[in-house]
Amino acid sequence: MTRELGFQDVAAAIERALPGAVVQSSANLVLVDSDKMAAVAKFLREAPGMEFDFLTSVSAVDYLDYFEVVYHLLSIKNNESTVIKTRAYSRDYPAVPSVVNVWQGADFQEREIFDLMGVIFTGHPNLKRIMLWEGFEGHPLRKDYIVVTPS
Amino acid sequence: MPIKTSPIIVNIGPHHPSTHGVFRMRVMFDGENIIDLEPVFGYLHRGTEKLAEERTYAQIITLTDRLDYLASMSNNLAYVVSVEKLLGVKAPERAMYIRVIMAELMRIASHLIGLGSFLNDLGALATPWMYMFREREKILDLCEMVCGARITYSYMRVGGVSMDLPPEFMGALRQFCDDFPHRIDEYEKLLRENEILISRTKGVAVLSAETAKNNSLSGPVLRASGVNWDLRKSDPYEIYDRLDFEVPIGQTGDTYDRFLVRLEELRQSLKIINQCVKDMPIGETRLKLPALIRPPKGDAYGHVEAPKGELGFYIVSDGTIAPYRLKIRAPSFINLTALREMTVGYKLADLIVVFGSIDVNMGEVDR
Amino acid sequence: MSPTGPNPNWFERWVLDFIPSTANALKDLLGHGPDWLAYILFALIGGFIVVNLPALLTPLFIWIERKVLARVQHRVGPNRVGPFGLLQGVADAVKLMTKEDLVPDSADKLVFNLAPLMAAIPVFLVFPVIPYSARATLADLNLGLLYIISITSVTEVAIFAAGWSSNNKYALFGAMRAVAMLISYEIPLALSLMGVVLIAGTMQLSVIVDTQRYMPMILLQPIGFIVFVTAVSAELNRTPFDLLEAESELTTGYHVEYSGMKWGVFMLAEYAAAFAYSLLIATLFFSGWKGPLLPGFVWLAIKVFFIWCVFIWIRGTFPRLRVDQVMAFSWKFLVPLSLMNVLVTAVEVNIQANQGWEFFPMWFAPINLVIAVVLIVIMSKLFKFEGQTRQVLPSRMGTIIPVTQAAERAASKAK
Amino acid sequence: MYGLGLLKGLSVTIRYAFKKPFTVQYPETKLKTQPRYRGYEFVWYEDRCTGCASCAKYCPLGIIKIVTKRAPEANIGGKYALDIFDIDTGRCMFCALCVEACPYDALFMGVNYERASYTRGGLVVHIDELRNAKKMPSAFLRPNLEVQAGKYTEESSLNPNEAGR
Amino acid sequence: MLHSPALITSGDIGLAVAFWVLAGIAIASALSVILVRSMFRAAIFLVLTFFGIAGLYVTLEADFIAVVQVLIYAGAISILLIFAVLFTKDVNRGSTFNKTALLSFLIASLVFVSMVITALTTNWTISAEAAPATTIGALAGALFNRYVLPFEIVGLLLLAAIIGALVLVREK
Amino acid sequence: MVIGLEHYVILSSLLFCIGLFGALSKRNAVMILMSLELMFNGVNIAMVAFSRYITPVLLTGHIFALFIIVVAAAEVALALGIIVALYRTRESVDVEEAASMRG
Repeated sequence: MTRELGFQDVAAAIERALPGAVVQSSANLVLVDSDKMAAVAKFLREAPGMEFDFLTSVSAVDYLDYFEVVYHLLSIKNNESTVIKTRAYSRDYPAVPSVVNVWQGADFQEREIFDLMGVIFTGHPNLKRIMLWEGFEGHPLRKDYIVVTPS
Repeated sequence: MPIKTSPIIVNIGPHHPSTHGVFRMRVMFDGENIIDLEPVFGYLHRGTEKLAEERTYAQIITLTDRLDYLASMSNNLAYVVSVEKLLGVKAPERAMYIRVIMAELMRIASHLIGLGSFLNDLGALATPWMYMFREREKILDLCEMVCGARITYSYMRVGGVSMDLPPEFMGALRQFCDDFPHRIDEYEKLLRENEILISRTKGVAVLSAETAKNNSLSGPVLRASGVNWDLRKSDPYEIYDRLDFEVPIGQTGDTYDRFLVRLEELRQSLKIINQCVKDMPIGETRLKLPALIRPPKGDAYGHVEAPKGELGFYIVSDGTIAPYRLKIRAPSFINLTALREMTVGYKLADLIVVFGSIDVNMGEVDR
Repeated sequence: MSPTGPNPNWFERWVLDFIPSTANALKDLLGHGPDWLAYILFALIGGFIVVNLPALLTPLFIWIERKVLARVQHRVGPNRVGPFGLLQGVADAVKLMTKEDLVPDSADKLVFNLAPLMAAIPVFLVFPVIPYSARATLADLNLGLLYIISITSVTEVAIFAAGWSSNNKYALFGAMRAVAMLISYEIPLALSLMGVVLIAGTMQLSVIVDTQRYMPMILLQPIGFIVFVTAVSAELNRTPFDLLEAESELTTGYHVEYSGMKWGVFMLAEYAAAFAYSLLIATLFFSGWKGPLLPGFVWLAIKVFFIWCVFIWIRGTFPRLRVDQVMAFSWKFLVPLSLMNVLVTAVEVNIQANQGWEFFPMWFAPINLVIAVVLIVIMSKLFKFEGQTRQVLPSRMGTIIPVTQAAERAASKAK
Repeated sequence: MYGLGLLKGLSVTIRYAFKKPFTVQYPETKLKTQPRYRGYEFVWYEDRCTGCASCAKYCPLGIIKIVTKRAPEANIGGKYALDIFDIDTGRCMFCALCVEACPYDALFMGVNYERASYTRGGLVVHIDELRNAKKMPSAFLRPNLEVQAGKYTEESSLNPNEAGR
Repeated sequence: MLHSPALITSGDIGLAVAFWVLAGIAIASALSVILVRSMFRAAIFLVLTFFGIAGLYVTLEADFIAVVQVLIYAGAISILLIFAVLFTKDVNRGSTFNKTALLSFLIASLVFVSMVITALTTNWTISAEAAPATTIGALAGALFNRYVLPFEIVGLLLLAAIIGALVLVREK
Repeated sequence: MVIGLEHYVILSSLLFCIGLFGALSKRNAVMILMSLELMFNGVNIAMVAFSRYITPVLLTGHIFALFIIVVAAAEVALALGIIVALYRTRESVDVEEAASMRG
């Protein structure tokens, strides 16, 4: 059974290594400062006791006030998992550092989020639309996107 | 001094016999050698995640059918497992057995198509493909018996399955389980030692365990690279912790290993089905839940080992009848991350074969 | 003149009479017209027969292929048009003729239109030299075998012309593979027949058939047979060597831009070539039209049918090789093997000549079989399909098109 | 030695060449559908329907169109009379959620599958067609029909009393 | 090639027809090779020229040479040439003349005129002997007895050429 | 009309001169190669024609033609190698550009 690491433990470990990185932590949330996300990712991948070598999934949720990017992480070696969240508060330029250099698997997922949600992953080597075509206006998965149905 | 040849860019797809749907690869060739490759997605994009935000939890089941349409039951399973995790309920025992049987049947059906198309890409002119579709047809018959549909099942429900198995199902399933091992033997005899197949696949597109993990690959592609990671073993859901089966692991991570891993998974799935048939309890198959489910506020990530890899649903609920956000972690989509790294430097013919060996489904890639 | 059988049957007599009687009838018909007119008319009639008989039999050949392939794949095959679907080929031909004939705008139109003809003509030129029965050969050339090898080698030019003139990248890939592969397989194709020619002492096909009176050549030339069949399946673009068409890779390779009857002519040429090569294999290795009781052409038809079935069977079973493996297989496996075969056969022919035996002795057959097995085993030990190694090291990131600075663009938009 | 693996493969394929093909020629022979088959024609019992429109609400695509009016001889259950009950099967995906939603067992999936049409309009099942159609309901989500549903013939149909639970 | 002896008694006329037709094909396509702008078409016309010349060999009762012409020229050399054509940047308009075109035309015409004059004025000693029915045996006899040394030398030359070509093309 | 030796000789000289013209006046190395092949073929026709009309039994001309064909094959192989080498160094097969040895 995959053991879900206690969120508070993870938060404490991150805080120990990178002070000021964790914005908020509770029993079911580890919220990381979006500016420090790349460093946190590197730490989570390499630090002993963590070794999250597998990025299961990157998701983004639009809460209208902010965008939340959710990283589901997995350590195949220790069979442990955890969830890290980070937030981008701007609606025009919601930027979160890319983790492609840490986990290559984020490549297409981040592109998809950029395409559909409009979150910009700074440092992504090839951030462009993936599902929709170049020149598409807007980001459909945002809650304020107005769907124009063809009549 | 090599001859300076101007590279050619070829668009393979979206209409190409070997892209398994509408996939496109912009490939830069130097002669027959691939210099660069860029996958292009979106030809089948239907906006499932957006659609799900406007549907009730029960209605979304019909959307999940259309992800990996070759293994709809697995998608159903992944979705209902996630919603159950969000709700904090568990399906009745018998329902879990039924779900496992259906999911494993789906794994067999999906692998049959994956292998058949892979061999078709190798140029085996539809013969193994035809043999494998013949067996898949029997699985579809079984599914029709259970839920009346052959491709888009919409069979599972949050908190169980929509209906108990019909009485004649067990007999038919047993008959299939008795017959299918001979068919697997036949596939092995037809292909496993075939010198052409071996020379085409052995040592081609070797994917190291490190690369595979780094690229977030999952499913048979990951296991063929030698990573012992199968959610049925490492994070057992439903009743997999009670079942005795093995996870086939590849040694080198080349195309031949991916082929062999799938072939062996057929046998293991059959083994699981046989155990489920033996141990199947009698009882309820569906929890009494309200017709319109309103999960509590919060989020949950549920995942299962679908035939193509880890299929996960990340659901954010705001307490209403529809999810606030539903994110699908589609294995086919993420498995394609490594396509470029696997194929650059090989030849055109290898590209087709490697793409076939990843075994993606466009319904799931584009969602 | 071809060798005479004991008693010509009705068919043979008819064929024997046909040529002079037609010629004389034409002469009478034209009365006092010039002789060369009769000559040209006669040539036209002969040409008409030579082109149309195979062209009419080709749909039947395609039907056999589809039907047998279907049975190998555990399905039924064509069965809607005509009895047992026999008229499927006719229906397909009608369909192809009524289809729109598309020529790509950027194609080299002259070459594009010429290529199907260039592919078809050499194939039909093979049929006159094959002995269909005793004396039933339209042109019994003394160089028959060399003539067939030389005339079929022209198809490569046609295939290359088709692929190049289409101005399509897939077609060009197919054409490039054609040049590489077909030329490589010409050599084992010709070399494997050297043994047959040595034993028969001639390249005249009717005499080669005659030397197989007591024993089909396959028993004396097992290596030659294997190499020849392999090379022929490469020349015919059939799996495992169907690189030029390679549906799953190149869609259909060199004729990807062809449609309608031009495509049909390519198919006609391909299956007519299959027919011609099946006839050739029957003639060279299975004692041609010779056989007890039944008339010669019936025996030939039976043999051709079985040879064709084997081709279909192989096509229905094997995957395709990669282009470099195909080339390596020809140069490193088939060519040395056929060279050794020539050596062995030359020694045996020398023994026969020294001993003054009239015929090749039967006991060479088991010896040759053993030699064949030993040689193939040795060659398989020596020749290994190398695992493909990468040519280029992949760079970690970066794509074909310059990286879209989407983020920056979005940022500038926001400001 | 090369060729042994190839010969093995050949031995498999040749065996099939002499076996009976497994394919079925469709218009001549038809495969028997299962009792639970979710087929094309919906089966609707007007007598049992109250016009509650649960089916329309539960349909993920919203293809069921219901217009009701108060029945003249309004019975105690608050039953409505239906003016329009159209199902646009051209967009239907046969998920059977409408059947699941029906509280009175009035709507069933059908077991037929031959309803091709040249127009999209021809795919819309109208109320009259539903009224007059042969009642051959599928057993999906209606386990009580499990036995009958396998045995329909062209003529037989099921009256509403038999169909309900 | 059709063996109908009754008809070929009037061989001279048949031969004449064949000669003029084949000569026409050969000359016309040879001219096209030079004049056509597209190099690919030039190569295709070259194949046609080779075929015409093969036909001319048949009229000269040189059957073996005719077959070898088709095999070597039309089958092999033309493919090599077509392959070489693809090295040109603009294949469709690649066949251009250089500055000396006019001069070379004059030279070629002069050579042609002198050759024609020579051919017409020379008193050829035509042999009345009939050609052998099949040349292949006689050729083999001649090649392997009288001309065995040149034959071996030519073999060596071919080998040297192959090795030389390989060395030239090899990637260092 | 009787076809004599002169016909063949004139035909062969015509082909030879067409080839000569091409070889002298073409810019592209491959075209020069093709023209050379035309010249070879012209000579071959003459050889075989002489053989047919002057020494029909000895077949000397045939053997000459055979040797020419072999030499032509060797020449094409080598010329192709040279063209490839030329292409590598100059990225062009224009012979005028290749005349850089002049200075």
